[in-house]
Amino acid sequence: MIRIEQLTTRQGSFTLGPIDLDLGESSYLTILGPSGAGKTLFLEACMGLLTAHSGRVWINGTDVTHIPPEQRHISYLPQDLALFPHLGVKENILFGARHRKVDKELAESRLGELLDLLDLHGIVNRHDVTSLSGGEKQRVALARALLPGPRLLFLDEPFSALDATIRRQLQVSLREINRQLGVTILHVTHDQEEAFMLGERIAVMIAGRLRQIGDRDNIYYQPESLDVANFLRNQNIYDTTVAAIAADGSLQMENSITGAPSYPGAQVGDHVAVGIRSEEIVIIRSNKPIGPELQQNLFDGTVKDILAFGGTHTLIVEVLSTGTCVDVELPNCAMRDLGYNIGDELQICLRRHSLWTIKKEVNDVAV
Amino acid sequence: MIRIEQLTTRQGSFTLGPIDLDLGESSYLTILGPSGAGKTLFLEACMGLLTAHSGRVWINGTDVTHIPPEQRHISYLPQDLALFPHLGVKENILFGARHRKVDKELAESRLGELLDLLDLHGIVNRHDVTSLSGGEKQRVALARALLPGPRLLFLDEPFSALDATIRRQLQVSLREINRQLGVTILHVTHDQEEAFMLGERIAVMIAGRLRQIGDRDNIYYQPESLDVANFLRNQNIYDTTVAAIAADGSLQMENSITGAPSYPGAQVGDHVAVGIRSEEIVIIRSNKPIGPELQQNLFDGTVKDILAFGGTHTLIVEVLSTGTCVDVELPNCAMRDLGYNIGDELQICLRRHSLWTIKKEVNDVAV
Amino acid sequence: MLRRDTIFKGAMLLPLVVLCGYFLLLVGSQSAFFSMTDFLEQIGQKDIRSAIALSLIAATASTVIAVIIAIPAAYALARIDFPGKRLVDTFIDLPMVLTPIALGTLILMSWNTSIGRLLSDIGITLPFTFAGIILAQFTVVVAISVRMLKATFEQVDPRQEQVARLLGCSAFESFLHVTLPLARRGILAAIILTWARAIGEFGATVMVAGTARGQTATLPSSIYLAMSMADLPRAVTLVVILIGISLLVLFGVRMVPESRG
Amino acid sequence: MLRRDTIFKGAMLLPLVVLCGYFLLLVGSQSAFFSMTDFLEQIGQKDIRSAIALSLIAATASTVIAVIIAIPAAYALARIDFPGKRLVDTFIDLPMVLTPIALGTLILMSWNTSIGRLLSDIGITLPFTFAGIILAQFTVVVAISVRMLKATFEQVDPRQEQVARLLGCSAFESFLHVTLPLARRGILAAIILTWARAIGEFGATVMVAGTARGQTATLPSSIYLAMSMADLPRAVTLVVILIGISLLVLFGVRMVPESRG
Repeated sequence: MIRIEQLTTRQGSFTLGPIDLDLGESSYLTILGPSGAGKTLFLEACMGLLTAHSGRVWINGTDVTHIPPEQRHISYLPQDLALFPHLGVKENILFGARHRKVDKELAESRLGELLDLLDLHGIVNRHDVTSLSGGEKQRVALARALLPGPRLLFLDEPFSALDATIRRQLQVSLREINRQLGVTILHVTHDQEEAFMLGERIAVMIAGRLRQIGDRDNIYYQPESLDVANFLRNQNIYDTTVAAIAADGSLQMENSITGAPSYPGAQVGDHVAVGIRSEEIVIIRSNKPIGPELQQNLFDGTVKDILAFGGTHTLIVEVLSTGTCVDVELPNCAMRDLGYNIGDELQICLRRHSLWTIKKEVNDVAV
Repeated sequence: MIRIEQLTTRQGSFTLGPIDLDLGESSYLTILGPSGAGKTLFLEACMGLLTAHSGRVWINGTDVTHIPPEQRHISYLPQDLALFPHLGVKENILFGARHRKVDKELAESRLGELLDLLDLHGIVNRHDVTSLSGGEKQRVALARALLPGPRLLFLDEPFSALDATIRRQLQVSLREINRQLGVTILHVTHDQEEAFMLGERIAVMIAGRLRQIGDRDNIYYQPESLDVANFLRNQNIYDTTVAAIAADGSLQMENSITGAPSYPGAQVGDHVAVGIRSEEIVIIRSNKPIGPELQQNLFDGTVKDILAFGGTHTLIVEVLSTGTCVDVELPNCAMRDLGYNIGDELQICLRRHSLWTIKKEVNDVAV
Repeated sequence: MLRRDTIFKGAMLLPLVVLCGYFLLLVGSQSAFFSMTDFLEQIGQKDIRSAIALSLIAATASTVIAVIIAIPAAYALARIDFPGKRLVDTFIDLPMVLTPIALGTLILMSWNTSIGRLLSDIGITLPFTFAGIILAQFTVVVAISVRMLKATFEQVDPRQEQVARLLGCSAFESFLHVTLPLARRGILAAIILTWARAIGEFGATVMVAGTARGQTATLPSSIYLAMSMADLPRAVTLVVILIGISLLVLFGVRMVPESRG
Repeated sequence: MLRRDTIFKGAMLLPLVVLCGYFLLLVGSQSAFFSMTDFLEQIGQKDIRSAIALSLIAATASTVIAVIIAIPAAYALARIDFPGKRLVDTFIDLPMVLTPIALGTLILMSWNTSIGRLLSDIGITLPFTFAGIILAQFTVVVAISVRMLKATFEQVDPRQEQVARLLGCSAFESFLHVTLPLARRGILAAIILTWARAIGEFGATVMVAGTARGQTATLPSSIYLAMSMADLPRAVTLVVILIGISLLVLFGVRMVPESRG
């Protein structure tokens, strides 16, 4: 559908890329990154609103690198929506049909479909788009983008200004649009929940580069670089050194973690970071039998602090042998059952299949 | 420490209040609300930056309603920090000491303490505050606010621009400042995680009013109005009618939910909303014995859709008897064990001690 | 309790009050010399009426020409990147800081170059003609027009134009169907203020076109003539007319209908 | 492939190019009449040198007075709410849309009211004096100064002032230690542009103070005198000086050091 090859561009002192990306028919990719990572710039470069310094963009096999934006047939929903304030709701939605010279009857029938799909019948005759609510504006802008029947839809943080309930409704609509209309979607966001829920694949962009592309589990559980791990709120990251390589290929670390996954070219003595999600850590309850997978990486510790969130608690556990702190996340129901207090002693297990390993480059610094 | 009584103010067409609030010595209150709820306006009215239309503000027993801001001895960290760009780091931090005529030696010793506490030694001699990183600016602004030794600190979305790792560090610092220095903190945020983690008590502000004040569990599990429930992402909210009042005082609903908590003046025939957190719903596994608390509110359903997030999945379960949809949240580890697919049949339990009930006013509309 | 704040506010407001008082004094001072009978008699005179007509026509013509050139020029400065843009952007302000007297002198001098002689040969003469008035006014006001319109175009969100492009508009269509409608309030304000500046123009006009009664004497020139001949009733009449126009302009600009955007 | 875009850009850039060309032609046209020997000879003459000195001193004096009044007035308009603010804000622009000729006339007329007579009695006379020049220039430029400074103060984040208040500053201390330092770049630019407007002022000055050679003839008045006597070498010299000042001002304003904020 769309293929991007070694695309670079610049704005002021910020450099984007080089970026390579390949999106298939009807796929849904979210690009997740902190603000200032260059996400919007990347979309602009793909759409031809910004001149690419180098690299190429193909759409449906055609090289569009030097084609003006209006001939690329990409629909775009910018973060601020950019509804036309001088036009009414219906005129806004039909703007694309008018300028793309879509057949009038076809435009009307598509309009009908979109009014159904996005539940716009109640407001389609409103003249003043500035008086619409946030969710209504969003739906109008989405209808405007979809009316020309695009095969490629670019979304830039489309839901950041909406409250949770309306956001969920629109997210579900987007999934349907992707599946039913077969529209390929490239969706940029800084919201992890949104990126994970909507993207079939997720690309993490940091400082103008795509640092990792993969499915949910890959991005969430197997970060490939420290900045991705940090951005995705991995709280447990430990610097250590490879002490030995086991027969099954897994790594044994100086800090006594064993069974960590290996990486290409792993050698004893490599400086690495080992990490684990705080909700993947198991607290061993002495009165229960433990399975074979919980026989490894057992550490005794004391509860140093307890952070309470809405639906979860995080125990900060200090490991007795090394003095390092481990974040252990518990759902409230587990916390209610176990009832830990600061100072309590417990045993935790860093399950080997939940560990990740990243080889540290010389200039990597753990935050 | 600070007491607010029937405070109201206005800006343009927006009306704030009336608001009542009472904060004790060394307490930590977070005010949680969507953007545009009037959170900043409320802080401004308390600080005297905005004239109160009516109501009074007491600090330490003194009525300060008509006292200018500089004499209220409140320290303030605004969202954009507002560091003074024409002054260096040290001059910024010492600005308050200079204008509050703090004794020079005392100021120097406090400066030393704050440099330690906030890890600012590396940048204290920088001249250009605009070149600092986001986290550094934040720490400098915090040091500037703390240097005059305030007993009351107002924070306005202090961490919204920071990435997760630095945010966590600063959140932990804030807890320490609150506990060690005994500073009373009033912290405004739209971030639920932050509000729950930091606030001893949490006040929910929506549309210029404090809609609920309580501790974590109260706010999270027992919303007192539908707009609070919606804002706090309660996905399962059902409109129904009270069918009967049980002997133990709990309510039985028309939609066959039983054991819901009562409310003052509950009567058969009242229109109510009943809700439950999606992670509080239990999936009954037929091969396991179920305790007495899981004998009530059992519903058979089919999995209509599965939403995958980073660390959790949400099953959308359609209840067979009524056709309503229930969101059921599962941590990934449970999802891995159970392995549900769309179309699967299962039995869910809405545990009675996790339910909440809100009596619907005539003009309440469920979203 | 709020005394220090009140004193500060008062101290800041005082100069504003003094200034307004001074302006009110100025505007009111003509009333000592104003009489309705004189005013009506003056208004009835042919050369005053021709000065009014001349001023209105010339200011309107020079404004139209200035805005037609300024709209694309301002858009280019606001949106298009080109080498030397900073230099051009600075240089285009020249007529705003150079005294109109010098501008008028330069217009006259340029008429003595080969280009001017060429135009004279084909019958277009500037000095002491209606065309001269228009060129003088145009030269003085076009830069102001560009400056105001540039600010207006900068306030139009480029996202709107970009979305229009992606919905099928060419750059020109997007300018026509999105930028201009969104900028219409600012354009209207710019037209009014440009016109006000043109009708009040004196220095360049007097240098290029002179002050021939009934021929090239605009309203400001006529005041100058009246005062130099100590014809107070006429001067008062003209001043009152110009004050009226100015107040209309000032309050008219504020009342340009808010665009929906 | 990008041809339509290129044509559009070209079409929007063309008027800008034409305009720049026209201004360059104007500035260059004096070169046909310019000779270095004439210039140096003219510069050596006493009445030209006194016109230069008079212009510099008067423009500086009127700018200083205007800015001293405009800073608090502009701050009040930017920050303080008071009843009738919209009206005051509109009315204060009057000298910007009323022709200086009319303003000069109004100053003269106001001098004939009881206030003026009172001042005359204690020895302060305006018409045809140095004080008259300053008052005329002040009247024309003070509104521009207020307008520019208001925009400057509006760009200072009120949060900065508020934080200063909460750190112990009174309203005045916060203005002094925070607002003024943060606004210094805009204030400097406003001073320069106000001064440029004052030194080029002709209409009001000529009405109030006349054009007495060596006494009240400023640079613009001297050009007018020179042209009316067809003294081209003198006119060219004066125009070149004013062009030089204008270019210095234009590029000077752009080079005001960026404040750190």
